[in-house]
Amino acid sequence: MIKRVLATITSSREIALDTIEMNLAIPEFASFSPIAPGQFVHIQIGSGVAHQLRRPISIADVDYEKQQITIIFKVIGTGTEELRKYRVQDQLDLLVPCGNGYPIEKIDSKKALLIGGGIGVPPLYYLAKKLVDKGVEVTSILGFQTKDHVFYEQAFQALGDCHVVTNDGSYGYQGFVTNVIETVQPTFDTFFSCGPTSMLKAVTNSLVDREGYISLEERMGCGVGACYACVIPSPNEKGFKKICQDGPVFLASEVSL
Amino acid sequence: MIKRVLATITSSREIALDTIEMNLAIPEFASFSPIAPGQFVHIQIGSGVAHQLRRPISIADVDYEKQQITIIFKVIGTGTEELRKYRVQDQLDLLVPCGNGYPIEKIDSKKALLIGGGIGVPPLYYLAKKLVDKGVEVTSILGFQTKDHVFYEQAFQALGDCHVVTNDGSYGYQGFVTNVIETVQPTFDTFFSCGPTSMLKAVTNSLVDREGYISLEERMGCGVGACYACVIPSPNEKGFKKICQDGPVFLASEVSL
Amino acid sequence: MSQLAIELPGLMLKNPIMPASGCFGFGQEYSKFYDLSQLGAIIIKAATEQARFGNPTPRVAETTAGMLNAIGLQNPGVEKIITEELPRLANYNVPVIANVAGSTIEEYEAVTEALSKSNDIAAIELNISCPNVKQGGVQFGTDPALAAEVTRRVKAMSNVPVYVKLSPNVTNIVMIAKAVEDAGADGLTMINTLTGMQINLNTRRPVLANTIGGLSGPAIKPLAIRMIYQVRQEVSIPIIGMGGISTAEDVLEFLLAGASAVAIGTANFLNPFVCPEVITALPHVLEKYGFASVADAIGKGHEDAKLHLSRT
Amino acid sequence: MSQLAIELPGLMLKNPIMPASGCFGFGQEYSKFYDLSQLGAIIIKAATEQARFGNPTPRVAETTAGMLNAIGLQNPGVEKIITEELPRLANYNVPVIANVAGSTIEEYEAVTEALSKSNDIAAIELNISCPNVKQGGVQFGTDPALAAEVTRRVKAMSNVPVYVKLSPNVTNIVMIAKAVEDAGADGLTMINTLTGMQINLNTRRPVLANTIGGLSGPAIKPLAIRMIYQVRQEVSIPIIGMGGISTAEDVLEFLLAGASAVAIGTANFLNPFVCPEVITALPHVLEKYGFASVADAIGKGHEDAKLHLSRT
Ligand SMILES: Cc1cc2nc3c(=O)[nH]c(=O)nc-3n(C[C@H](O)[C@H](O)[C@H](O)COP(=O)(O)OP(=O)(O)OC[C@H]3O[C@@H](n4cnc5c(N)ncnc54)[C@H](O)[C@@H]3O)c2cc1C
Ligand SMILES: Cc1cc2nc3c(=O)[nH]c(=O)nc-3n(C[C@H](O)[C@H](O)[C@H](O)COP(=O)(O)OP(=O)(O)OC[C@H]3O[C@@H](n4cnc5c(N)ncnc54)[C@H](O)[C@@H]3O)c2cc1C
Ligand SMILES: Cc1cc2nc3c(=O)[nH]c(=O)nc-3n(C[C@H](O)[C@H](O)[C@H](O)COP(=O)(O)O)c2cc1C
Ligand SMILES: Cc1cc2nc3c(=O)[nH]c(=O)nc-3n(C[C@H](O)[C@H](O)[C@H](O)COP(=O)(O)O)c2cc1C
Ligand code: FES
Ligand code: FES
Repeated sequence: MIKRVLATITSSREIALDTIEMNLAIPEFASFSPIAPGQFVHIQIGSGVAHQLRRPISIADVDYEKQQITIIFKVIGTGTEELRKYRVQDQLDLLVPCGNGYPIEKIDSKKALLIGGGIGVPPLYYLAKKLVDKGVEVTSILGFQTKDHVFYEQAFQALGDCHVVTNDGSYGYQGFVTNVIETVQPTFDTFFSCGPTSMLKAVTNSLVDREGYISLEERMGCGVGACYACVIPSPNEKGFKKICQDGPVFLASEVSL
Repeated sequence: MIKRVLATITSSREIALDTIEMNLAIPEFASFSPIAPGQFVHIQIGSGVAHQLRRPISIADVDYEKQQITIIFKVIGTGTEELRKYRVQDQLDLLVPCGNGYPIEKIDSKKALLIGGGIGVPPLYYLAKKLVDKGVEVTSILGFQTKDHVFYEQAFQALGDCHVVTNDGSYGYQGFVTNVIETVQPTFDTFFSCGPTSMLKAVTNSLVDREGYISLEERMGCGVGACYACVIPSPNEKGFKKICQDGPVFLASEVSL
Repeated sequence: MSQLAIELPGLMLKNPIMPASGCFGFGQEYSKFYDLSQLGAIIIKAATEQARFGNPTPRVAETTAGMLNAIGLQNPGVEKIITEELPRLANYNVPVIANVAGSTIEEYEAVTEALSKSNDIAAIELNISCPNVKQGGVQFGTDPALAAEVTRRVKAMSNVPVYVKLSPNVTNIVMIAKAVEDAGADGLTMINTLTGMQINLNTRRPVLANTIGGLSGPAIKPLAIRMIYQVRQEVSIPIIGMGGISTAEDVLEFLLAGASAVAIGTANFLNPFVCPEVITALPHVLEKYGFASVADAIGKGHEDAKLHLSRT
Repeated sequence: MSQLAIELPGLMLKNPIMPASGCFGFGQEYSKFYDLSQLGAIIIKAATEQARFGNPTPRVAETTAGMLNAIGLQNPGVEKIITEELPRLANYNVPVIANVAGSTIEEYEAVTEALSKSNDIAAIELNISCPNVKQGGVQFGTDPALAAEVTRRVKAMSNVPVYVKLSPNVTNIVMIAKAVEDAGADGLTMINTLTGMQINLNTRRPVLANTIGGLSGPAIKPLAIRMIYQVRQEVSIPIIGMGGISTAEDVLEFLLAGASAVAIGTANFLNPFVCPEVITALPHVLEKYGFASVADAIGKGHEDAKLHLSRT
């Protein structure tokens, strides 16, 4: 069940260019567990006057002992710019946890391929940890704009094979994540992907016959399914899905990108 | 000349109910001196997005050594509520110094009567200090809503006779400042008054034949004379005065309340 | 309780607070946050004759102290609303107001007729901010004659009171208000969103896939207050006010302007608890400003006031 | 320099930034903050035939991300403006645009005639958001025929180009824009303020002594962008855009929507340096988003776009 909480920022640091990692202590933590990888928090910016809409940010990690979650966000506009200014001990008004994550309990997979692009990388980290916990072998392909944008490479490396690609080739492979899939030809039975829609299109096109889950992004209003801002056409009976409520994670075959 | 500066808050404390005293360190202080009593600062609230208008607050004291000014404000609405939340070391964007103060250099007075009401009291404190410096004898009559709203009584007492009156009689005299004038019958050659318009009307009516200066309040836009928000009819050639630019201090005979 | 209660045509409201159409779906999502029976009423998402998918995404954008939306009447169609959504809402002790939309007068009639067979709605909110496809897309709500015509025809079909929802995108909203009052409207709801737009500097294209969208949120509150105040002086049917409300103080301002109840839209997205929180705060705010009840405050901003037209 | 320069009828602008009418007086106050010669142009406060005191105070109120004003055309009268204010502005290397107001067409004509004798103005901004006393107070700017008539008559009197300032308080701004274009307007300025209101909960009265006032500031920016975008598609005379601008990014958004230059109003009150700061920032913003010059960006938000009418 989604709750509204005031989380306390316990750490905030820039881990790559314009990319901030924050740890947030969540009150009444027990009532949220377990949090599924792929779920997100919907964050109020400031007093909520100038910024009328919350910002959806994926849960990048969960520390059940410390009762805190990790988020990683890139500063791309006025809201994330404000968010970057928050300091340790400041409070953030969150709706948590939102959406449906990757259904790892239901998935019978031995080898997983994780494909992340830019700010789509964060949720895959918590997913990778959960998969490894389950005994799944994990290979990750992470795409970033440039060397300066790369983050969490070692963290993913610690959980399995990790290939980094940058658009300009300034670090790791050069090109797009799909180029790396072709080059590396990883073996896997299920893929999990998160990133910009253009990347997800390329990924699902190149892996069209494979079982896979993708996590989608769309501009959101409510974040809870009430406003119909975040719909995506779907071959289901209703003709559409709501990304915030039915997703953000979908079976690749479930939605029409 | 009015400048825009980022002042640093060096102290902030509640000196009476919903009444905050703040000290502000002013950069390039020398370029502003001397500041006349009755001048004000025009303060930006927050990032200036939700609050599009600055708030005018009188300069209540000036410390030339520490290069700082004192302001005292009452929390009455959203802007002053925001202002109260500022902490020591935070910065405030000010236009300073605005308006024309009490022309104490020009005034040939031996005994001054200061009459302040509520948030009209602060500028009179700096005025009292300046007058006493000049060798003028000062009597003050300060009106407040209730006992809980009283502030700076001792500070005024240290500079001369000081009579406090509260509307509900919970402290000092009961009633209005004009009642106290009648009761105390102070001797003075010039009066100086600041407070709500209704009080200024009562004061100028009861002292109609005496030389006096009053400081006016009006909702302001620019604070510098450009927007014509803060005009008051005047028997001068233009037919009006601008409170922010020609005032806020006027000869009582100069303006039509 | 009676301090907050207010009675309007077809609506016995335990308090004057209701979520605005399109900002609360059909209530199911927010029922997970709190008991919907706390609400004065619920205005559900627009219903059309057939199911509609609405506009392409992006459908929302943020503006300073406001938001733009171009959802585009997405809804499962009136029949599904009656069979699937209304029964779920009937579990709560709260009157439901159905928002009726259409592209032709005939569609408005058909939707109203279908809803009239349901026992689960207390009133209709007639959404006239829709383009009339038969008249080259001119909005029903911007032409007094057209607004009156659709009001009359829907009123004839309906067995519950009809509140007409006014569009603010007009030169003279009083004229439209009078036209629909004369045509038989039982009440007014106002205001709908103002037509706005935002351009993305990176893509050099409008942010909304639909190019234009409706502006809502605190940014539009002064426009809503002005329109309600002006309409209150010229019509006598009750007004349900909306536009940028997020606090109990805002509610009181709408009551003073002349609204008898209010709806809260955009603010639900920021704070899913905004409606019950405002309901809880309202008695204190009424008291603070010296009002015995909601009824006592309605229209109290008008006394001694007269409307000047000159400005700037 | 040529990156920012733009030429409009009667106006050789070194950059597209100018203060908006009524927000900058006659320039003297802001000349103490910076050298006015930095500005692209200056639009001075409205001129009427005789001196006017304007409305009673309070004349301004703050709203969320906006402000209301009801100054009420206070000015010393056109003759004093010509003899006292314009000569002072002539000391700066900056074109002056005179804002012309009136209560009758004859007053507009008289003000224009007087200004036409001065050599100190480069253009006229015709403020048609004034009530026409001869027609029961209906605003010139809300009726296409009246707007066209006053444009034609002023244009006939003027020896400088005439920019007509459009009121946003209309159902169809494109219709008004076309009417004044047909009537001979050399350009448009848009938008003026939206009519709004605020009620003080303590006094239970409208905050503004005038009851209603004009809403300006960031709150109205999406409405300004929408109107400029729509007008740009239907008229060919240049547009000077305004409404909530406070950053160079805002300026670019107005250029993309179709404005050829912009005016900044309310933001001057918050930051007296806003105009020169925006001028300094503009080259970087143009560059960041891939534009070689101001001219290069004008109207670039339109390509491939088409205007849909359906929404909500
Ligand atoms: C389910 C989900 C999970 C996400 N997880 C992350 C994450 O872990 N880390 C991260 O950096 N970003 C994430 N994003 C993207 C993030 O929400 C946007 O980058 C952010 O909202 C931009 O806000 P802004 O104010 O800085 O940008 P602005 O452009 O100023 O925002 C204006 C409006 O557009 C919306 N918006 C702008 N870009 C996007 C976008 N790409 N997706 C959705 N809304 C957008 C904003 O929410 C806001 O309403 C996620 C998005 C979704 C939908
Ligand atoms: C020259 C001058 C000097 C002042 N000095 C002081 C001082 O030393 N201490 C102090 O506490 N107050 C002083 N005031 C009053 C102070 O400006 C207001 O109390 C304050 O602006 C209220 O802001 P708010 O946001 O809390 O109120 P809100 O009511 O939320 O403000 C809304 C708008 O109304 C304006 N406003 C509201 N009340 C007043 C008022 N009484 N006078 C002017 N504008 C008002 C605000 O500036 C703002 O634009 C002074 C006013 C003037 C004109
Ligand atoms: C996302 C969204 C969807 C809306 N959908 C509808 C709708 O279907 N029918 C309708 O009459 N109004 C609709 N509205 C308008 C609201 O009901 C309300 O009139 C408007 O938003 C002003 O109130 P607010 O500022 O509190 O949001 C919608 C508004 C928003 C923000
Ligand atoms: C205090 C004030 C006074 C104004 N006076 C005038 C005026 O005299 N003539 C006019 O055409 N517009 C006047 N305007 C409107 C502005 O020129 C401008 O069109 C409007 O404020 C929108 O721009 P902004 O949001 O940048 O302020 C005034 C606006 C304000 C805020
Ligand atoms: S954001 Fe409101 S339905 Fe998804
Ligand atoms: S506040 Fe603008 S002229 Fe005084």
